[in-house]
Amino acid sequence: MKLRTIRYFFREAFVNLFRNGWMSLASIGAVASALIIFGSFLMISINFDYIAKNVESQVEITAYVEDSVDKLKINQIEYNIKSIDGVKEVVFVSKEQALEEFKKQVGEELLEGIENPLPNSFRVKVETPQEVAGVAERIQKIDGIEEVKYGKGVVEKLFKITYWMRLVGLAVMAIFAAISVFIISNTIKITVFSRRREISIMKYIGATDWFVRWPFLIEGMLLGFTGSLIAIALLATGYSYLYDMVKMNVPMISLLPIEEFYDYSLGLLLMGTVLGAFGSGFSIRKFLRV
Amino acid sequence: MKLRTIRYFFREAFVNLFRNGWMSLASIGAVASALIIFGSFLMISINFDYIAKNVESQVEITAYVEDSVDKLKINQIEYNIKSIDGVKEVVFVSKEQALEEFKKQVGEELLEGIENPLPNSFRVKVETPQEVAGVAERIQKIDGIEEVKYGKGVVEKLFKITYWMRLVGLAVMAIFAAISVFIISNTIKITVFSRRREISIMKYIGATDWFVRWPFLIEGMLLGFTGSLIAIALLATGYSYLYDMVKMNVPMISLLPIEEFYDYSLGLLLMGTVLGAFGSGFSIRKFLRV
Amino acid sequence: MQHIIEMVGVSKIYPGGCAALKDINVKIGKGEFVFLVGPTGAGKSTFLKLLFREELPTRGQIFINGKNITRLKPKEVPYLRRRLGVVFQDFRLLPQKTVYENVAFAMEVIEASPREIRRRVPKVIEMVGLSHKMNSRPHELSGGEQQRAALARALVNNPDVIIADEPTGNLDPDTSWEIMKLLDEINKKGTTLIVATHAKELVDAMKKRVLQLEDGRLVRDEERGVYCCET
Amino acid sequence: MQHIIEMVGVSKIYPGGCAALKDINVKIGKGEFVFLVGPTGAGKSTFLKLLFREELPTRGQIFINGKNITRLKPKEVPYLRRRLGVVFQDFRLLPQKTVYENVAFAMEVIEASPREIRRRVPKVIEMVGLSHKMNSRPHELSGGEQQRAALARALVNNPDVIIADEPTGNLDPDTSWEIMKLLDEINKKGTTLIVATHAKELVDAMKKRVLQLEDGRLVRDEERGVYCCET
Ligand SMILES: Nc1ncnc2c1ncn2[C@@H]1O[C@H](COP(=O)(O)OP(=O)(O)OP(=O)(O)O)[C@@H](O)[C@H]1O
Ligand SMILES: Nc1ncnc2c1ncn2[C@@H]1O[C@H](COP(=O)(O)OP(=O)(O)OP(=O)(O)O)[C@@H](O)[C@H]1O
Ligand SMILES: [Mg+2]
Ligand SMILES: [Mg+2]
Repeated sequence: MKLRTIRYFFREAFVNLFRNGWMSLASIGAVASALIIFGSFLMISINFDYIAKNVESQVEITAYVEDSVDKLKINQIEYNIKSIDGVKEVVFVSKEQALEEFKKQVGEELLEGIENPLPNSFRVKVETPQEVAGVAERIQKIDGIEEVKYGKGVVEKLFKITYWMRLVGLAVMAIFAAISVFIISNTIKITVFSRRREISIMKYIGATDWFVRWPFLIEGMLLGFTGSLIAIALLATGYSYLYDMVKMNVPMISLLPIEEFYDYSLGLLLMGTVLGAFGSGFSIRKFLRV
Repeated sequence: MKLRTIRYFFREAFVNLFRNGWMSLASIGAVASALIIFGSFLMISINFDYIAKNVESQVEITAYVEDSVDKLKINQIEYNIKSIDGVKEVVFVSKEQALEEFKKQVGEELLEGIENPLPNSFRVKVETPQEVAGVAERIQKIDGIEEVKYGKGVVEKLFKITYWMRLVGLAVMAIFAAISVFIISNTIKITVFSRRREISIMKYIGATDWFVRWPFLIEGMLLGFTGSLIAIALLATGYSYLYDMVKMNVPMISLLPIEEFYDYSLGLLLMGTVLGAFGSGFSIRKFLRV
Repeated sequence: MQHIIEMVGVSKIYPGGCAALKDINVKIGKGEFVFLVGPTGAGKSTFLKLLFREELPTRGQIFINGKNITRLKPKEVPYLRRRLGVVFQDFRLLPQKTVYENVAFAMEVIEASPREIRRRVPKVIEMVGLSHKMNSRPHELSGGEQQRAALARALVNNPDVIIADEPTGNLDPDTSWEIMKLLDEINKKGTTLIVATHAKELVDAMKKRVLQLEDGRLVRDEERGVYCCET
Repeated sequence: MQHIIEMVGVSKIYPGGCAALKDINVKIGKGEFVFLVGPTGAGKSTFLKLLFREELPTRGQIFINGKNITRLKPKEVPYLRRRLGVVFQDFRLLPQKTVYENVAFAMEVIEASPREIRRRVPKVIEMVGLSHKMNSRPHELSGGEQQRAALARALVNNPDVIIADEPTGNLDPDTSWEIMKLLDEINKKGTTLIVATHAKELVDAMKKRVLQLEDGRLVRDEERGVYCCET
């Protein structure tokens, strides 16, 4: 293929983009809408994951120390816990601290003058929340540990919920990815269809399949690219607006900061462009058979 | 208009539906996808609301009774609380019951042999969760009530969250309704565009605008109707699948049963049909000006 | 003689500047048979397009049956067109419909009864000699067959005026003659006919009124005229 | 004389059952000028469509330059078409492109250099007398102008064979004559010409080989023939 032919392809693609006026706009609109839909679900799904991680990371193990154990032994136990694989953080909570916290929880006056019944304890955070049961078991075996609690049952439930959140998020995202692909390729197919006569004429003049196809491919790419850019711009604006609103009004929920989406936008851009190009490239096929 | 003309319109609409083969399929597909998207958001938004209501309905007021108050007075207090506007349910919790529950929460052994420091109390549920502050205030004023607690601060936060859940749900739904409308009308516009020559020929033969438009309108209606039916079928299948899965695997989350969506499906069906009809009816306009 | 068509100082300048018609003044009586001749690009099709309001004149007035059609409201245009039967130079058959359906469509537009349609359509298709292609779609027809289908559609409603733009351009001389004879018969029954054509021999033989356009101007208007090679 | 086109036992039955060509055997030599005549629907366009592979024959073989084109792979078809210049009965101009761009497109297809395109295209458009409409789109042209634009596109690449399907159907006699003279000149330079036409006078005057089709059969093959009114 000659360089001038490539130049011709690009010129042709651009010229057609403008000559087809609102048809091009309609395609760009379709790409943009489809990607806004997919992008929204992507964002929701990623935020689901983020919130799930947040919740999971709050899971911790409480290891109660036997009353008989002295200061030195406690240091030793702390060291032992720390050296368990997967332990991220160990905090010692003395009898006194525990009472203070308990008083705050229950109400000071109720416990006034009662002898402190609470033991010393460690609060242990693990690296991967799913390992909590294993780590708890190993802590249990350490000499001087009376009892280990990690919300057995509740933690499993929590993991089940977060697991399902993630699974449903992914499944829904996959479905909507498919729908988006369908909407984009569908629209492009119809626009190519409405130019089938043109395509057949080109073939009758002696154009090869690829000579007809390339400008369409490039045109599709440009449509897809423009549509994706619009989608990304709208998504970014919408999300940062939502983010600020949520941050101001519902400070207890923390959404993923927008910066985390930069890589994903590149993915969306690529998706739109590739779909535009291939949508055109494939739809044209059956009209080339003349 | 004569009856036979109406018959002609319907015949013409059906014939065109089939003659345009995959173009019709493409339109149906677009309507279906758009409504699946909108329908999903509708379902999510309604479930948000449902879950929010669920959570809100768990808000309750605890009213602690002065230690000095006797059995008779307690009955009187209960009666007084019940007669407050907006109170839905009042449950008496005796000192002993309270201790039992507390023991369960904290761990039996820790509280062994301690004199019960907890007072008698009432648990009060309100009709409209948002009224909880007002009701609490009025309970406070009743003679013999020592203190009223309803998670002040936490409840407000909760309402803020549920308020935002609802608002975001609605906003997102509105946005996606708009996108769905755009996708449907966009696709139909393109298909009408690809038949612009036909439309102009009919006009040159002496057809009135409405004579040309009616078959398109009916065809659009049929397309929209079929597309909506497909969307509703897929949504129903998908949702009941999700519902069963969640019910089995994550029993603590309860989704709205599918029966609740019957009315909404009718809405979707109407939306698809009307959009199909009007999409065709409007898009045709500019091609009629010959 | 009553004038069914009257053009007064009509000019047509297309967007882009092409002056297709320049100050045309012409009267055509009821029941006349008029040939419109002239070299390619002279403005014949434009002349005809003005009559059925495909185009509006840039200047001047056009009267059909005494009514100024340049002032028609969009709503009134279909009713004008129904009184004219038009054979378009590019046929304009509906691509999705068969020959029968294309012709029937013109009757459906005027809300004719199904019985009337079933009776009349095959007769007209027979008249143009296309009975064997009744159920073919336009793209399955030869050029001449498409042209005759377009003619059948123009005839089917017995219009007051038939406007034909090169109705024999894709026909062999024999078939052209038959079509011309058919048009002549129709004309004899009282229909006004305006036929743009390049078929020199037919014009010469028919001895009808000839309007000659040249570069947008009406240069000749002759009763019982000929195609005329030199002007 | 070398045969550039040869048909052996060619029949074409369209889906639907219409037998458009029946057992055609014909040889056309390099540099010949052949008229294809016959009544409407006789199969002229079908004959031509077989040559540039718009249609495939139901039976029989077609050789162009000794190569059997019924056996071509889809990939080879464009290269066959590039050696033929075709004027289609329905013009087939690209609706979005101007006359200049339509003609230039045929050169872009064969990857001609931009300089060559800029040199050649205006010259060919001039040859068919359309210089003043170079920048008009097809829908802004009269029927005859579209036809000449289609002719210019067929000529522009100096093809071995020019196939023209009624190239004067929308032209007045004078312009038709000029176009025929132009084709004759091109033929004199060695290009083979196959022209389907209804223009009796032109055929009679040109005294070229005439192939007459009737109802799908080749009924006459005459050197220096005439259109012939009766068969
Ligand atoms: N839509 C248009 N826009 C611009 N110019 C036009 C348009 N239609 C026609 N013309 C120009 O107006 C002139 C007259 O065109 P018209 O179609 O009336 O010619 P004609 O006499 O019918 O020719 P032919 O015999 O070739 O059909 C031509 O030069 C043509 O290029
Ligand atoms: N695609 C098709 N499908 C079915 N039948 C067809 C098709 N194309 C042509 N025919 C039929 O084949 C016959 C020959 O058609 P063709 O176009 O070859 O005629 P022609 O000689 O070119 O006529 P004209 O002078 O009117 O152009 C006609 O009867 C036509 O109806
Ligand atoms: Mg014309
Ligand atoms: Mg033909």
